[in-house]
Amino acid sequence: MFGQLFISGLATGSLYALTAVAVVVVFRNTRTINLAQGDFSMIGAFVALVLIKSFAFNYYFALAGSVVFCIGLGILAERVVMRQIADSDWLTLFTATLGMYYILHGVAGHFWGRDTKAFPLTFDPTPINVFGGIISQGHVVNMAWAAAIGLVLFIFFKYTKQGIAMRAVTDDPETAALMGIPVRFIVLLTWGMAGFLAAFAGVLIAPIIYVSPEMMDEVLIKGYVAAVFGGLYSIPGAIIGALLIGICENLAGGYLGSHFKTVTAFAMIVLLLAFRPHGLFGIQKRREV
Amino acid sequence: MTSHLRCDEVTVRFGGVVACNKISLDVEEGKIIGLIGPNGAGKTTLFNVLSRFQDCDDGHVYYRDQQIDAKNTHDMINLGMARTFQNINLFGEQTTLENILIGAHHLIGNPYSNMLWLPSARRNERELTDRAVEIAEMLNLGDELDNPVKNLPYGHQKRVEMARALAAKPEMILLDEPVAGCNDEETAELKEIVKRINSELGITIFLVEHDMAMVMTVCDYICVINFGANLAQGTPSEIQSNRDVIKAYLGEDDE
Amino acid sequence: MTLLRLSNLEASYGAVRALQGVSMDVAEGAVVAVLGANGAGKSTTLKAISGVVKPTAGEIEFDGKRLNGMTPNQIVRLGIAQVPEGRKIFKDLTVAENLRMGAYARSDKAEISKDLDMILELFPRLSERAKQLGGTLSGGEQQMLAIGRGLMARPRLLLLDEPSLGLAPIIIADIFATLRKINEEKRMTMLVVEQNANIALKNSSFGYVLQVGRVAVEGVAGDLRQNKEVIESYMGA
Amino acid sequence: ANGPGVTDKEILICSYQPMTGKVSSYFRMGKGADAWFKHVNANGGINGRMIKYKMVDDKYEPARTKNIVKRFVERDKCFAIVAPLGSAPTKAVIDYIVEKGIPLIGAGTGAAKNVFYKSRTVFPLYPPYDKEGTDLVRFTKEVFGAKKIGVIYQNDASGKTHLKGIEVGLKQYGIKMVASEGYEPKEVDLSSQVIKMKNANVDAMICSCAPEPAAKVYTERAKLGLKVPVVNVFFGKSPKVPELAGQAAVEGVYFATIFREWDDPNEHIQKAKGILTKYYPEEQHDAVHLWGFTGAQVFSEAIKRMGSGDITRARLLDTLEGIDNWKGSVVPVVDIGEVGPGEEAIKHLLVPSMNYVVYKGGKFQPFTPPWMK
Amino acid sequence: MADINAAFKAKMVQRKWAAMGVLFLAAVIFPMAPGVESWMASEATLIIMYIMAAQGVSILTGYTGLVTVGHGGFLAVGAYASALSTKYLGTDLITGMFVGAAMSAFVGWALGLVFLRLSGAFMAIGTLGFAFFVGTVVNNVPIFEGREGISLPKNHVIGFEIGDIGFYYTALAALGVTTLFVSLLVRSGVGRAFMALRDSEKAAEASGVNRVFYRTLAFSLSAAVTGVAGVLFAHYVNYVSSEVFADIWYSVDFLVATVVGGSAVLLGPFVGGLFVAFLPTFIELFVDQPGDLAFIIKGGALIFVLIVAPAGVVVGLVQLFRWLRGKLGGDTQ
Ligand SMILES: Nc1ncnc2c1ncn2[C@@H]1O[C@H](COP(=O)(O)OP(=O)(O)OP(=O)(O)O)[C@@H](O)[C@H]1O
Ligand SMILES: Nc1ncnc2c1ncn2[C@@H]1O[C@H](COP(=O)(O)OP(=O)(O)OP(=O)(O)O)[C@@H](O)[C@H]1O
Ligand SMILES: [Mg+2]
Ligand SMILES: [Mg+2]
Repeated sequence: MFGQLFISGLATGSLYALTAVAVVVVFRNTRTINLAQGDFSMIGAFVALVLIKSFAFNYYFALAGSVVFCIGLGILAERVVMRQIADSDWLTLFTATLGMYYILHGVAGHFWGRDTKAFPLTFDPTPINVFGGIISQGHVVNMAWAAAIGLVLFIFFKYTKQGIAMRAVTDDPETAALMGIPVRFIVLLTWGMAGFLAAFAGVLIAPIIYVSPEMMDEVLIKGYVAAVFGGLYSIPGAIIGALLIGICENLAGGYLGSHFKTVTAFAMIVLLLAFRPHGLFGIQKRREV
Repeated sequence: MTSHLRCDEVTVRFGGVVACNKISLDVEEGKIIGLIGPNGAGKTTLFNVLSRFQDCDDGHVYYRDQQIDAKNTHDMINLGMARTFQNINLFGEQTTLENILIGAHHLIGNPYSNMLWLPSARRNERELTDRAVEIAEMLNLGDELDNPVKNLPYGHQKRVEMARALAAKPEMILLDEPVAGCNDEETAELKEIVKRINSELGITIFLVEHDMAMVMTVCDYICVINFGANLAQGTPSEIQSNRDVIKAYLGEDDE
Repeated sequence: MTLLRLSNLEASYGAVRALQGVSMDVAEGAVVAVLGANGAGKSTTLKAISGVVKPTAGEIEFDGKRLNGMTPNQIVRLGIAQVPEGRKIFKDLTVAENLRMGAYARSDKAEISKDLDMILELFPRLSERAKQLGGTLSGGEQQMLAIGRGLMARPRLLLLDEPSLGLAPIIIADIFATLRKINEEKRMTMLVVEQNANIALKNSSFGYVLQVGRVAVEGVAGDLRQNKEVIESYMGA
Repeated sequence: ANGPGVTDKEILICSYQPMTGKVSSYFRMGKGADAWFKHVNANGGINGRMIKYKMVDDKYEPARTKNIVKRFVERDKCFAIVAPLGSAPTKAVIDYIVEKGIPLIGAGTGAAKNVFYKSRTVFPLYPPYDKEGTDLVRFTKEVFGAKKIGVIYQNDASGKTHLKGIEVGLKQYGIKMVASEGYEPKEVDLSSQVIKMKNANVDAMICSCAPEPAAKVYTERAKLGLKVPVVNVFFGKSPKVPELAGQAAVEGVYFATIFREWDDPNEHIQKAKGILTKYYPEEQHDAVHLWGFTGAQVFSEAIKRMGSGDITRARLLDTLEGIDNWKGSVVPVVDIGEVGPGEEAIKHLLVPSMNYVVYKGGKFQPFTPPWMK
Repeated sequence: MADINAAFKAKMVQRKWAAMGVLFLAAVIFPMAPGVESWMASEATLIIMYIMAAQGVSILTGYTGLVTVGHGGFLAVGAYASALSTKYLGTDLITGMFVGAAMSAFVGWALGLVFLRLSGAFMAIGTLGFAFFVGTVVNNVPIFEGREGISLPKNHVIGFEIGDIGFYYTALAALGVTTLFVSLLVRSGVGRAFMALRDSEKAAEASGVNRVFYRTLAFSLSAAVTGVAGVLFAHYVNYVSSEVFADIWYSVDFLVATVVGGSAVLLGPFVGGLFVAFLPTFIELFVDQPGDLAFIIKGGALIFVLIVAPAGVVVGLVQLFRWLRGKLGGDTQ
C-alpha cells in the first residue's frame, strides 16, 4: 500500500506545485500574497474550455490561448488595481487581491454558471506502473511541466540580469529606479508571469479536478502551504513542499485514517512555522540592527 | 575603579566570518568610553552582544559582575542598560512623546491594571508622561512632542532616540554612531548633550563613532578594535598617537 | 561647458516646501560640492535631478536636454547615476548582485567587468564578501557598496549623497582620492553632497551652500574654504 | 380572506439560497424551482394568479438566513417558503418558521432535525438518508452478493447519516464493513480513500458521494483496476458523473435515484427538460435542479387544486395533505400523508420512495432489485 | 497607515467620543423608533456581531501589526465553548460570553506562542492554517458533532428568556463593553507596547518590551474579543455546526472589515463591520437576486475603497474633512 499511497501522493502534490510556484513568484516580486492566483487559473481553465468546446481548438492551441488571456488578465490586474495602491502597505495590497478574487469568482459564476464542467481528457487514460505504484499519464505530464517551469524560473531569478532586477525591485523600488531599472515594467512583468503560470496551472489541472468557479480554492490553500515550505522565496523549495504535502496527506489518509488527511497540510504548516518561521528553504537571516 | 560592564573574550561568528574575535574590554562606571575601529571591525556586532540582540559563540559578558550572556533582550532595561541604533530605529508613525513613553515601558507597572486604567495605573501614567516631557525638554525636543517622528529632521530623530533611551532611567547607555550624518553644529550640540547626560545624570556611556573630533573630545577612555580583535586601549591622547591605530584606522593626518 | 543646469528649481513634500528656487551650474568634468544644514534640501535637489522627486517649478537641463517629467530610468540612461542617502543597499541581493544592478543600464560586458575589478580593488572588503547578502554588511561596508554600485553605472554625472557617512577616517581620504582619480581619468562629472565640508571642499572645484531650500553662498571651492560664514557653520570652529 | 402575501393577482413565496459562497453550486436547486415558476407564469399563472418566487442569497451563513427569513415574514409577508437550500441554514430557522406558521415545502436538506421535525407545516423533500443507507446495504447483499463491503462517504451530515443507516443495515443483513473512508466535500484528491478500499479487499462498495467526488472516486477506481461492484447514493446520480470521469470509468455503477430518468419518454420529465433548457440554458441539468422542481411543482399543484377560493395557509396544508398518488411531476409518484399536530413530518415527504438505475452503454438504465419485483 | 497629525488627533479624540456616544444612543433607541420592525433589529444584530469580531482582529492586525486571516477560528472557539457549556452545564448567555472569551483567550495565547517568530505574510498564512485546523478539529472530534451541529435552547440572560430584541440589546451591551475595553487598551502603556512591536520589534525590545509576553497578550485579547462575537453568532441562531464555524470566509470578512474601516482606528471596525455585514442586504435593495453580481460588486467596492482611501474609510474621511476645511478657507489649526 505504501508504494501506491506514495506515488498517488506525489501525483497530487504535483497539482499544487505550479500554483505554489506562482505564489512564490508574486510574493518575491511584490511582497504580496496573491489571493486571486487561483482564480487566474480558474479563468484560464474556463477560457481553454470555451476555446475547445465552442471554437474547436485543439488542446495546445487552447493552452496557448489561455496563456495569452491570463497574461492579459495579470497585466490588467496590475494596471487597474495594484498600480493604484502600489505605495500602500502589504496588508492593503493583500486585501486588494481579495477584491480581485471576489470579482473573478463573480464573473466566472455569472458567465459560466456555478456547476462543475468536464474538461476533455487530453492524455491517454491508460495508467502507467512505476515503482510499485500506478499513476495516470495526466499526472506525469503535470509533474514534468512543473519541474521544467520551476527550473527555468530558478535559473532566471538566480542568474539573469532581469531576474536579479526583479528581486531588486522588490527589495527597494525607489533605489531600483535609480539604477535604471524600469520598475513599473518589471512589476507588470511579474503580474504577467503570474498570469502565465496561472494559465498553465489551470489548464493542466482542469482534466483532473474539473472546471468550476471554486475549482482552485483548495488547491490555492495547499499552494500557500507549499510556498511557505520554500520560505515564500525558494522556487525549488515550493515545488518540494508541494510534493511533500501531497505525499504526507496521502500517507496520513492511508495509515491514520481519512479524518487525518485534511488536517495534515495544516498541521504541517503550523508545525513548520512554529519551528522554522522562514520555511525549510528560507533565505539567509538578515540582520536588522 | 568599578567595572560597570565587562567583556571577556567575546567571539561571534557568522558562517565563515569572525565578526568578533576574543574581544575583552572594561567599561568603567560613570565614564564615557569610546569604541572605534575600521568599518566591519565588529563594533555594532559587539554592541548587539552587549544588548543581547546577538548571542556570542564564545566568551562572557558581565554587567556589574553579573553574567548576562543568557538574558533576554528586554531584560537589559531592567538591569539598567539602554541603547540607540546605528540606523535610526524609531516608531515612525508615532509622536515624539509616544516614542519617549515607550522608552519608559518597563516602568508601567502591572500590565493588566495599566491596560484597564485602574487608579494606580492612571497615576503612574501621569508621572511617566511628565517625566517624558522633562526629558524632551532637556534634549530640546519640547516643540516636537506631538509630531510623528517620521516627519522630523534627521538630527532631531537622533535625539528622540536618545530621549527614548533616557526615559528608561538607565544607568548605562550604548550609543551607536550618535552623530553620523550630522553637521558640525549639530555634532557640537549632541556632544554637549552626551556630556550632560553623563555628568548630570551620572549615566555611564559607551559609544561607537567615526567622527574623531567627537570621540577625542568627549571620551574619557577609548577602546580600538580591528578585524574583530582588540587593537589598543587608552586615553584619547594615547590613542591618537598610537602607531597601530593610525595605520589601521585614523590614517596619516595630512593637514 | 555646462553639463547640468538647474534653474529656479522648486519641490515640496505635501506642505513642506523643500526647494524654493535652487539654481546651479555644473561644468563637464568638474567636482562640485553641495553643503548645508540638515533639512536644507540637499538630498531633495539630487532626487529632483534623478527624477525621484518631481519638481513643481523650474528647469533641469542635462547636456542640453530637459529632464523635467522624465522617469528615473530614462534619466539613468542619459548617464546620471546616484549614490543615494542612507546607502539603500538591496538587502536581499548579494554584494556581487548589488554591483551588477549598478550596471543595469549598460550593455558593454567587457567594460563592466573591468569596472567591477576596479571597484573590488578599491574596496577589498567587498571582494571578500561578494556572496554575502547586502543586508548583513556593516554600516560602513554598505556605504562602500553603495559607492561602488554608483560607480558601476559609469555615468557621465555621478550624484553622491553623503558618501562619507559612517566610514572610518582612513577610508574617507582614500575614497575621495579615488573619486578624484576617476574624475580625472574618466572625465566623470560629480556632484557631491557632504556634511564633512572640509574634505568635500578640499576635493572639489566649486561649491554651493544651501539654506532652507535656497542657494545661500556659492563659489570656487578654495574661496569657500576661506569664507567666514561657511567656516563658522560648516567646518567647526 | 387571503393569507399573507396573496392578492388576486399574485402569490409571494420565498426561499433562501446559497447563491455565492462555498456551496453555491447547490443554487441549482433554486434555479430549478425558479424555472418552473417562470414557466407557470408564462402560461398565465395559476387560476389567474402569478407566482412571485423570491430568492435571496444567504451565503450559507445561518445568521444571515435567520435575518433573511425574518425579512420574508415581517417585511415581505411571504405566503410560504418553497425549495430553500441547506441543512445548517434550515436548522437555524426552522423553529422560527414553524412558530410563525409558515409552510416550509421541499427544503433541500437531509438533516435529521429538519426531516423529522414535529410539525404540520413542514413538508420535507426526500427520504431520510439513514433509510437509504440501510437500503443500500441490502442492495449490496442481494444484488452483488457481497459479504464484506467498503464505504466512501462525504464527511458531513449527509454522509454520516448514511453511515448510521448503513450500520443498521450491516446488522440486519449480516454483512461486514471492512473499510469506511470519509472525504471532505472539496477535497482535491481521493486516491488514498480508494487505495484503502483496494487494500481491504472489499467485495462491493457503497459510495455516499456527490457527483464531483463520485467522479473522482470512479476515475481512481478505474486507474487502480479495482473491479468490485459499486452502488452510489441518490444525490450522486447525475449525468455529470460519466461526463467528468469518462464513460468507461462509470460503466456498471449502480445508483439510487428518486426522479424519473432524463430520457424517460414520460411527458413530465421531458417538459421539465424543456423548461430548464429554456430558462437556464447555460446549466447542465441534473438532480439538484429537480429537487427544486419537485417542491415547486407540488406547491403549484396544491394552489391549482385550491381553485378560485381564498388562498390561506390552512387550506394549503389541507390541500397538500390531500395529494395522493399524483403522477404529474418529475417524481414518479407523489403521495403525501397526513400529519397531526406534534407528529413528525416524515409522512409529509414529497418524494417517498427510491429506485435504482445502472449506468451501462453510455446511459442510465432502470434496474429493479429483486425485492422490488 | 494613519497619517493624522497630533493636534488634529487631539480634537478628533473628543469628536470621536462624541460620535461614539451619539452612535450608541441611536442604537439604544433604534428598535423603539416608529416604523422599525424586529427584522431591522436583527439586521443590526448581525452588524454588531461583525463589528465586534473585527474589533478583535484590529487589536492584532491594526495595533500589533500581525495580520490574521484566522480569526474565524477564534469565532469558532468562542462559539463552541459557549455552546458546549450551554448544552452540558446549562449556562446562560452572559456566562457563555465569559466562557467563550476565556477559552478563546487561552487558545489565542497558545497560538501566539506557537507563532512567536512569525510576521507579515507568514503570519497571514499561519493563521489561515490555524483557521483550517480549527475547522478540521470541530469537524472530526465527536464532541463538536461535526457538520450535524449542536442545536441550543432559547437564550437566557440571568434567568429570563430573551427574544430577538432582547438579544439585540445584549449584543449591543457587549459591544459597548468591548469598545470601551479596546479604547482603554490602545491608549494604555500596553497598547503602546503593541504598537511599538508593530513599528519596530527591535527597538521595542531594546526599550524593554517583552516580545513574547506582549505578542501572546495581544493574541489572547484579540482572540477573546472575537470569541465573544463567536458566542453571539452561536446563540443568535441557537445552532453551531462545523459547516458554519469552520468557514474561513468569516476570517476573511473580518480582515476586510478591519482594513476597510481603518486598521488602527477605533471607529474602523464600525465602518468595516457595516460594510461586510450589510453590503449584501444593501445590494439586494437595488438589485433583485444579485447572486454573482453581488460578488462582483463586493470586490469592486472593496478595491474602490482601497484605492480611494488606502488607510481605510475612517482615515480617508478625516483626511477629506481636513482637506475640505483647508479649501473652504482660513481655519487652519
Ligand atoms: N549576518 C551576518 N552574516 C555574515 N556576516 C555578517 C553578518 N552580520 C555582520 N557580519 C559581518 O561582521 C562584520 C562586523 O560587522 P559590524 O557591523 O559589527 O561592523 P562595525 O564595526 O559596526 O562596522 P561599521 O563601522 O562599518 O558600522 C562585518 O564584516 C559584517 O559584514
Ligand atoms: N519624504 C518626506 N516627507 C516629508 N518631508 C520631507 C521628506 N523628505 C524630506 N522632507 C523635508 O524636506 C526638507 C528637505 O529635506 P532634504 O532631505 O532634502 O534635506 P537635506 O539637506 O538632505 O538634509 P540632511 O542633511 O538631513 O540629509 C526637510 O525639511 C525635510 O524634513
Ligand atoms: Mg556599525
Ligand atoms: Mg540629505
